[in-house]
Amino acid sequence: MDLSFKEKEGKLIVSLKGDFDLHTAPGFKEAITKKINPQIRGLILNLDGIKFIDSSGLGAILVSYKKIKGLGGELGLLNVTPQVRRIFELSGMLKIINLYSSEKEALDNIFRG
Amino acid sequence: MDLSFKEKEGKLIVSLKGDFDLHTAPGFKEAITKKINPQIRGLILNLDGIKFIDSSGLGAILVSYKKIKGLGGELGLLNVTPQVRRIFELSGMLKIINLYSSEKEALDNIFRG
Amino acid sequence: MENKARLIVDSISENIGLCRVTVASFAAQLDFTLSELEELKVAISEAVSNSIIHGYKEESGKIEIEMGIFDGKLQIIVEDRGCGIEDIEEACQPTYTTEGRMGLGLVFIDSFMDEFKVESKLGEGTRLKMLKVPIQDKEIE
Amino acid sequence: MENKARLIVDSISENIGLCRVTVASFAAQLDFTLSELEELKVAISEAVSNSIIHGYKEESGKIEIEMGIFDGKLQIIVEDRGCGIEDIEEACQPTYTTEGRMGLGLVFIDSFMDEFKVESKLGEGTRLKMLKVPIQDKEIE
Ligand SMILES: Nc1ncnc2c1ncn2[C@@H]1O[C@H](COP(=O)(O)OP(=O)(O)O)[C@@H](O)[C@H]1O
Ligand SMILES: Nc1ncnc2c1ncn2[C@@H]1O[C@H](COP(=O)(O)OP(=O)(O)O)[C@@H](O)[C@H]1O
Repeated sequence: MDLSFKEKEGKLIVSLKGDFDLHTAPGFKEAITKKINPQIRGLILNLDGIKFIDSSGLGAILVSYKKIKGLGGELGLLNVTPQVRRIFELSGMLKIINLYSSEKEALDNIFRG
Repeated sequence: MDLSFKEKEGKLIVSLKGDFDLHTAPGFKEAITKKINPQIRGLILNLDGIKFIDSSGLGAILVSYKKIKGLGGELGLLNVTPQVRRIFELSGMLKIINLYSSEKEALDNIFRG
Repeated sequence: MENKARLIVDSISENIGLCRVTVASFAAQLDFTLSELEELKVAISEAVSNSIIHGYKEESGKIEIEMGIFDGKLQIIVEDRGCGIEDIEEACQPTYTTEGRMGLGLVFIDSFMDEFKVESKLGEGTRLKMLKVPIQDKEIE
Repeated sequence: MENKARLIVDSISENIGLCRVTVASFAAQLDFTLSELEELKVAISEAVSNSIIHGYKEESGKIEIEMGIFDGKLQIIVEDRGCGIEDIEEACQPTYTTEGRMGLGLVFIDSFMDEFKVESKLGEGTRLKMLKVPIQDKEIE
């Protein structure tokens, strides 16, 4: 899985590309831990490059959710493909995490405090 | 492998799509045998949909070459990808079979008798 | 048509993708939809991940995947010779996990496959037996 | 990193694509270029086709593919328990064939792999051992 990062309006946008599973989850968790700091109040994961995700990938996203919540921030998911969305639905995580369909929508709605 | 056929100017144009190997070669040979008749003097194989070819695929093309030659006709290959071209080169078949890069070029150059 | 294949891999996370790809390629001989093949991949991914993390606790070991096509049905068996599961019923509960994970692996397998059975013995290993039938063929029946 | 996997398939042409896909997916752990992976696929396809046509003469049998990564090198062994080859040197000659085929299979394997060895015994079977190293790593050496 490839990760790329950019910051906008104090929010960290991470684009993920590849397979998100037990093999790639540790690299994601490590990178997020390094990049997140108390200045960042919004984490936006762009998932349109994710070709595959399973419960290990979901688990890693949940970890990033807890991390940003712990700093008083919010997590949003961007460009979730139907296949990936289904896995999220089954997991119940959509009750706590919002989906957005454009970067602007995500930036406008996440942590406006 | 999927095959589709059309006739133009008395020539049979066959478009191949998929993997061309021991598994798919028999279907190709059978279809060519059915479709070729003494009225057809040119056989044009459009290979741009071929993702993979090995010596069994080459062998099947050689069979179709012999069949059309036996009827006094000619064989031409269309849109050969670099990967497939390399296999043809190694086999020495390019000494007897011509490559074309457009349907028009193939139609204009094959069996103008 | 009947067909069988078997894949045996070292128990390391590098091989999870390999297992998914191999099983999906084998399964493509039946008329599964793309979305069914995706479901199958998730099930395989969960099963193999479980063998790596829980079965072998990230120590070395072998994971065996048996693939079969019988009567138009796909049968997959994923087997490890790891620590085994003490209480299978409990393990299958949603969110039950012994490693601080999601506890959703077996739930996903159960929802994505048509039949699913766990056999396990403490100290001997775990064997997941799964069956999946293309939706097309289900409607004909 | 070391890694090993083994794929055992029924000797039917339906499984040739499966063998290619599995070996290419395993090999992708090394830094092979796309064109090197294509070469590898041709080699596997030829080896497995030979086992089906020549080794087992299209009768039933098992073909075993052993994949290994050692020292950044990919080692592949394709083995059948079919009829075996009488004269290995002759079999490796370009255009030599006993079945009215192209006689290019073993030639392709030899040109696409870095090392290639045939072991065979009449009545016992055939074992092709191949090695391939990513071009990148060759340049460093
Ligand atoms: N192959 C296995 N070997 C040993 N224990 C297992 C195996 N598979 C599952 N388990 C047990 O069942 C529990 C639930 O598994 P699962 O639903 O996949 O959730 P998770 O992997 O998130 O813990 C695991 O936490 C583990 O205790
Ligand atoms: N696995 C095998 N078992 C028995 N004979 C084999 C095997 N592989 C190759 N051979 C013999 O070697 C010959 C040359 O093989 P190859 O170069 O692949 O050409 P082809 O498959 O086109 O005949 C075959 O015709 C066959 O006689």
